[in-house]
Amino acid sequence: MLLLQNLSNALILACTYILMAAGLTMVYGVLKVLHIAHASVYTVGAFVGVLAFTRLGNFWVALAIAMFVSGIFGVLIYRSTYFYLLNSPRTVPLIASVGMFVMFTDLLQKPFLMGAYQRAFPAGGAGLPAVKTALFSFTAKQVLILLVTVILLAIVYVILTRTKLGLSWQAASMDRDMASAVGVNLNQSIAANFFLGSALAGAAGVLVGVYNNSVFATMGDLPSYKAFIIIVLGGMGSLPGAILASLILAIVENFLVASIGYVLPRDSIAFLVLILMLMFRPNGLLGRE
Amino acid sequence: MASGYFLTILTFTAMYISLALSLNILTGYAGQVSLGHAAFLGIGAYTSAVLTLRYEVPFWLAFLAAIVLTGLIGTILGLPSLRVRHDFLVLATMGINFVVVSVFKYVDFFGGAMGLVNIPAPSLFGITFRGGVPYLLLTTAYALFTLWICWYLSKTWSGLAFQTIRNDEEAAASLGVNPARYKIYAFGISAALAGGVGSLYAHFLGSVFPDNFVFVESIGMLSMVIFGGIGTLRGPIVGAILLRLIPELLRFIQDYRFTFYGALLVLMMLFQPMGLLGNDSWLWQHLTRWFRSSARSAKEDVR
Amino acid sequence: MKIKLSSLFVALTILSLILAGCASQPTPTPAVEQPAQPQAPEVTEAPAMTEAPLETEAPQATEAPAEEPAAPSGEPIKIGFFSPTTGFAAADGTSALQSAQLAVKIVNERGGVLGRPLELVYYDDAAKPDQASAIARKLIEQDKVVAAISGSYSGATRAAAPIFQEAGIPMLSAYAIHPEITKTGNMIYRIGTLATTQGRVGAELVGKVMNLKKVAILTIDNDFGISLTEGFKQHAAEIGLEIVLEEKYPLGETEFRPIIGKIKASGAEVVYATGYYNEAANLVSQARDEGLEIPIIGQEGYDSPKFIELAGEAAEGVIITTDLNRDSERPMTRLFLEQYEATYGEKADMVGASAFDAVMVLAYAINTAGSTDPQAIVKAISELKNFEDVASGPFWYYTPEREVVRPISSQIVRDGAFHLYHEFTDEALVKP
Amino acid sequence: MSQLEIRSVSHWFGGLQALKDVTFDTHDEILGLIGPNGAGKTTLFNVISGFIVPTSGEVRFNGKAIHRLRADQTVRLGLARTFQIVKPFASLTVEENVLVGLGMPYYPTSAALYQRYRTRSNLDQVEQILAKVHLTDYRSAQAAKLPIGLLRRLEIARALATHPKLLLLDEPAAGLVAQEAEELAALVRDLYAQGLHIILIEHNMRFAMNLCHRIVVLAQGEIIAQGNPTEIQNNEKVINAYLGQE
Amino acid sequence: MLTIENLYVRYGQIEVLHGVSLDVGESEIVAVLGANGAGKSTLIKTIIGWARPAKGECRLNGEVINALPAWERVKRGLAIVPESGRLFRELSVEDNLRLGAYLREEQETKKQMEVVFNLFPILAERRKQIAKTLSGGEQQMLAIGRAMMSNPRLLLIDEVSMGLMPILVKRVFQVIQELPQHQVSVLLVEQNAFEALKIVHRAYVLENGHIVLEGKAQELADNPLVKAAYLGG
Repeated sequence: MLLLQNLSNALILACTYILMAAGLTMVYGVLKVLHIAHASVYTVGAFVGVLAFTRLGNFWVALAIAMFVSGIFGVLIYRSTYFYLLNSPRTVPLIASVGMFVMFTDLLQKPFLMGAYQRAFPAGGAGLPAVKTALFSFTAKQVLILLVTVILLAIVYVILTRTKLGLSWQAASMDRDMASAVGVNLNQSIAANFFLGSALAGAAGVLVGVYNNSVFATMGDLPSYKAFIIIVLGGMGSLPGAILASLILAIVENFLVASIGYVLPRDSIAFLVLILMLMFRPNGLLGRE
Repeated sequence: MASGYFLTILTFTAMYISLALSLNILTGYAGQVSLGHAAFLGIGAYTSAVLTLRYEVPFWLAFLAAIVLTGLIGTILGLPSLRVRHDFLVLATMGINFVVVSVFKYVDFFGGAMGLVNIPAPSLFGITFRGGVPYLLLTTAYALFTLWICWYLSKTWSGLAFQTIRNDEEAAASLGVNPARYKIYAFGISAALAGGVGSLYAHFLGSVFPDNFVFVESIGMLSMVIFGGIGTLRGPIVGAILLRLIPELLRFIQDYRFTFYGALLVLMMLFQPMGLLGNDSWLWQHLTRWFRSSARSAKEDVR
Repeated sequence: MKIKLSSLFVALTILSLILAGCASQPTPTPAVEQPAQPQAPEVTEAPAMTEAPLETEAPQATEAPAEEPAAPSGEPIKIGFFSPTTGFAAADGTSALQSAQLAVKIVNERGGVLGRPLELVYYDDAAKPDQASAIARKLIEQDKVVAAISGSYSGATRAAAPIFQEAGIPMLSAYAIHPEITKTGNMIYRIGTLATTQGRVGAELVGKVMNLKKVAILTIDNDFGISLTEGFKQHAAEIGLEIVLEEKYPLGETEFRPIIGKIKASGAEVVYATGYYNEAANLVSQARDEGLEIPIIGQEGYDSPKFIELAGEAAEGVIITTDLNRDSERPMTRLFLEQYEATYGEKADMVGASAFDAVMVLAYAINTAGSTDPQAIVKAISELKNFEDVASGPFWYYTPEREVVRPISSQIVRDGAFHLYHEFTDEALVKP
Repeated sequence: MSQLEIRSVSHWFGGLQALKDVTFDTHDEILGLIGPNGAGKTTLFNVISGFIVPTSGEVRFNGKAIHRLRADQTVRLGLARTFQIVKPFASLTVEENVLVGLGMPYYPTSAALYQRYRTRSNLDQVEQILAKVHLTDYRSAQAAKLPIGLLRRLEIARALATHPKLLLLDEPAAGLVAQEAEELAALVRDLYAQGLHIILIEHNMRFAMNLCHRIVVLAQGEIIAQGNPTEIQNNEKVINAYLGQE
Repeated sequence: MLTIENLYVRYGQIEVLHGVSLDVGESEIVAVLGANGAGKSTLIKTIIGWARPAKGECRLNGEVINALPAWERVKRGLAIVPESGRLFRELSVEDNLRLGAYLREEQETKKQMEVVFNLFPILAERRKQIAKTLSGGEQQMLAIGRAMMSNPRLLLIDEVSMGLMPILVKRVFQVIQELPQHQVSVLLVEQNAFEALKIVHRAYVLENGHIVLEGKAQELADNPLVKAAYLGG
């Protein structure tokens, strides 16, 4: 029973990883840039979400606004920097990304934006019911997270596989030149990719904000590298891989803590797993050749 | 003018010059981009702190031990670089940083989260090097030593081998360079030099905590190398000086200094991706042109 | 290449020589000779100093002062302050800074110190030791502060302390609790209660006040948490508590569910959980979500309105030990809590109260000493008795180890606010 | 005795067989290795020079099995190669590029950490090698700034510096104008005259046919013909492989 | 239809094409022949827009397209079957085809897919299969099919016969031969000269970045210079 409860908690934890990593892996797939500033998008999403929620009182509207704004924010990041750095050595966009992350985190902390303090995000379960069975239970918040994650993943899945736009991203992630030679307008396609990936990060920010009932300027510190561990574990650019890696990581983390406690901080555990895997399977769990 | 404050800033700048130069061996010369250099700083700091505190080893011995031990650990931690490249190496080194820091944090021998405190100040001929001019001289001497090592290294076969690996590993191998061996050398030397800084760092502050060596510090070091001009000797020095001083100079807008710092990095990458004084940078080309033309006119004057 | 390099060598060497030359002139060593350790205050001695502040500062702050104090004039007296207002610790750093600024404002409204205005010179240290050590020297040498306050974490405070000690400038650590800080020397005092002491009080609370026996301990893995747990366990052994589970967790943890499962299985009757309000808020909400209904005992790390805001209903019934009694009718406590909210639109927290008190203690000490002489200031602090002009007071006295002795209160969250639960006044218990 | 013996070498990339049971020897000669795109020529070079361990088969050099050695080890035995797409060390000067080949095979020890490379005798040797390939005027030029023709010669110079007994040239004439190609051919003949054995992959048939003593033709991973240039030019199989069925 | 005038292309330091001029008319099949490394692929890459000319002009129906990105050229009726196919290897046959018709309406896509399936019935059988699991010949057919999906006016084909079994080469060339009936012009780059000369109308022979020979297919088939271009001598 405890086992099942741990498992269901791990599932929710995994959901909060999945959305973040899904957005990042999409972006990485097409651009092959270590987009650390993705974590800034996540924070901006959470911040916009909490603002919208306190003004409007409706979680779903707040979520939509947050996703939209973070999507636009992501596109701006792309068009203002990465767009010009696509053919540079890889350290160049990486350092630019670090620069943006430092800049945005610092800016967000200023009183006219988020301020230094944590803000509550008291959306609760957004009116959803808690689920309680004999074996496991989900709180309303957990139901909300599960539901939103599943819905968003379903939408992403449909976009990726059923629309031309999604097809164009997949094509561009495999062979950017060839994609353009079947008529894909790379500028638009990549921008749209950034929009969706960033919107997912925004949604992740909102959900984590609600789950922990707190939103703060440095909340992106952890996801900035956690998401990378996940997408590497999953094989850079692979969405199913990212989902699988999120699940595995969340379960490993939860069960290690539940069984032997914190042998190491969970991030170090994740990194150890990552280093070991890189040594033996350099292309990730579901990576392409 | 030479206040203790200014001396402190300069002391740290000297330390960071050494750090940037040592990272430059790995990233600039050998082309192995690392986001985990703070780990080596930490290993050096902890080695020296543990030896002087727990075993009452004299500072100078501990300092040497820090260099040697960090170098050895660096060679071991460099092993992933043999399997892993590019973005994956960046992430692996980032991971090494995390794991090293959590070892400091979770192993009681290293003082855990309480850190190690009351680290004695070094002394020589009865002079105690606690801060001030003596310590600045010490760190400056070490920076010069690092510079000399980097310079000398660039004249040796290893230095040449590092550059070939960065340029083209296959071509290097085809000419007899064993890339694995030289990557490990690069990791070892780079780590050893950073370990020495770690020792100086620990004895300057008098205390070390795991949080002093987190991943963000590594970002700072890599930024210095790239900002100044990767793969050159002047670049990391200038990068370390500027990026150490800029936040300090921006104290008047202290709450915004990291906004500027971040923006500066972005702009730099957009407009001068080879760094301020990299070989292809605008500034460097103008400087060398100016030097050359003034040298020429000087010659003509002589005539 | 060779030429360029050697010129660099030369330039660097010359630079360091110049600096060496300059610095060898006036090194800022204190003019006063190092005194012997301050004498332990003898309680029997007539506390003359309790009168001193009453003369210069209006004690009934909330009421209109009978007599307007003369506006301070002349050269301001500078005290240094550093705290992390950027980076991950910005929330605490900002709170500390704002509270210190509030205290300075209050002191100046009441006539300042020695008839001169008090000025706070502050820098952001981003909670980094290297920055703090530079700032310490800047404060001492450029800003020429007469005393300083650390509103920062242990690492940074610890790095700054020896510098102030060496320069002979008093430094007060507001809320950094690393035990080693005050051991640096006779110039370094602490405002917050030593964590081990607070841990001891926590054990007393559990065993003697609540009469519970089986405890699960959760330790946040930093100096704060470890010291607290150490104190708790020591006293727990003395009074016969049974520790059924002990776990550590890292700073910033948000996922406590696996641990909560273990606590439930352990048969604990109460949880003693160290940590800060953000971890605590997650801990208690998740505990209640997971159906763990036993009491949760926290300490001053929880002592922030943010805790109640973030934890919401789950915060109800949580009991903490803290120096700040929010139900206290003491004028300075009321003044601080009310003015802070009025000025900054946020409710004050414990970190802020500590920084506030640090300024108040310094102002008092300077006034009592009648000069800005560092030795006189620390002497005044060391001799302070039953000092009332602090928010988290009264400060009974300082031990020779420069740790404060005062009553410690325990607060319970009821109806979305902290209220007094029990006050510990047993000197043996609350003395570090 | 044949210098290089290639015995039943096969190699698979995933499901694709790049080399099928390739067997041939080299003697005192300039040997041409030709074949259409994707025939497996470069794969074979990679096998010989130690970049690829073949799936099966054996390569011997002067009697010593080398197919399990790494590239940097085969160099030491006297095997040097160039690349189809030139791989200069762009940030180094021409001189330094050659110095790499001169010294690196002989520094598998930690002496590399303290011994300087720029010694009088080393520079003299470089001077000689550069003279051989007519690059003396460019010794201090950065490799990144050289045109392709010079880069080809630089690659050969680097390879020569390793004191090879056998030189593998991967499309040395690609991208060269006629004049340059002729100069290159002269150089290769010259090297042969000085006692070097040479294998070259070439697409420029005029170049290969004029230069090589013997030619081995690969198609789809298999040897389809070998013989002297005239034989090859008139070989049915070769014509088919190149021009298609008539 | 397509006119190329005095085209110079360089890759970094290497100039690959030195002043190439050629043209392709309406419903015409033109081959560019030549040995490896002659610059054929570079020519194709420049026409589709993956490489930029240093000098010279590319005109499509009179419009200069030198600076257009590839997708703009596709809009104007170009399509490419690149060397070794460059399929979207992780995607299904159907998705590859759908991408080929990226700029077409859904309705047209369906119709065109039927056309392609008619040409290559095997692709219809494998429609759900992932591209990388196809055999070499099937992959080539899919590459051609994908290019056909955009209903191009001019098809660029780079080394389609490479690595194919002779029987498949015949089949593929047969398909190409029929294209002009659908008002599609073809520019074919081919190493397999004799096979190519059987189906094209005109051909150019490229050697070391220069056009050394041009003419009608039959004329060239008998010209010994063609053989020389490949085998030297």
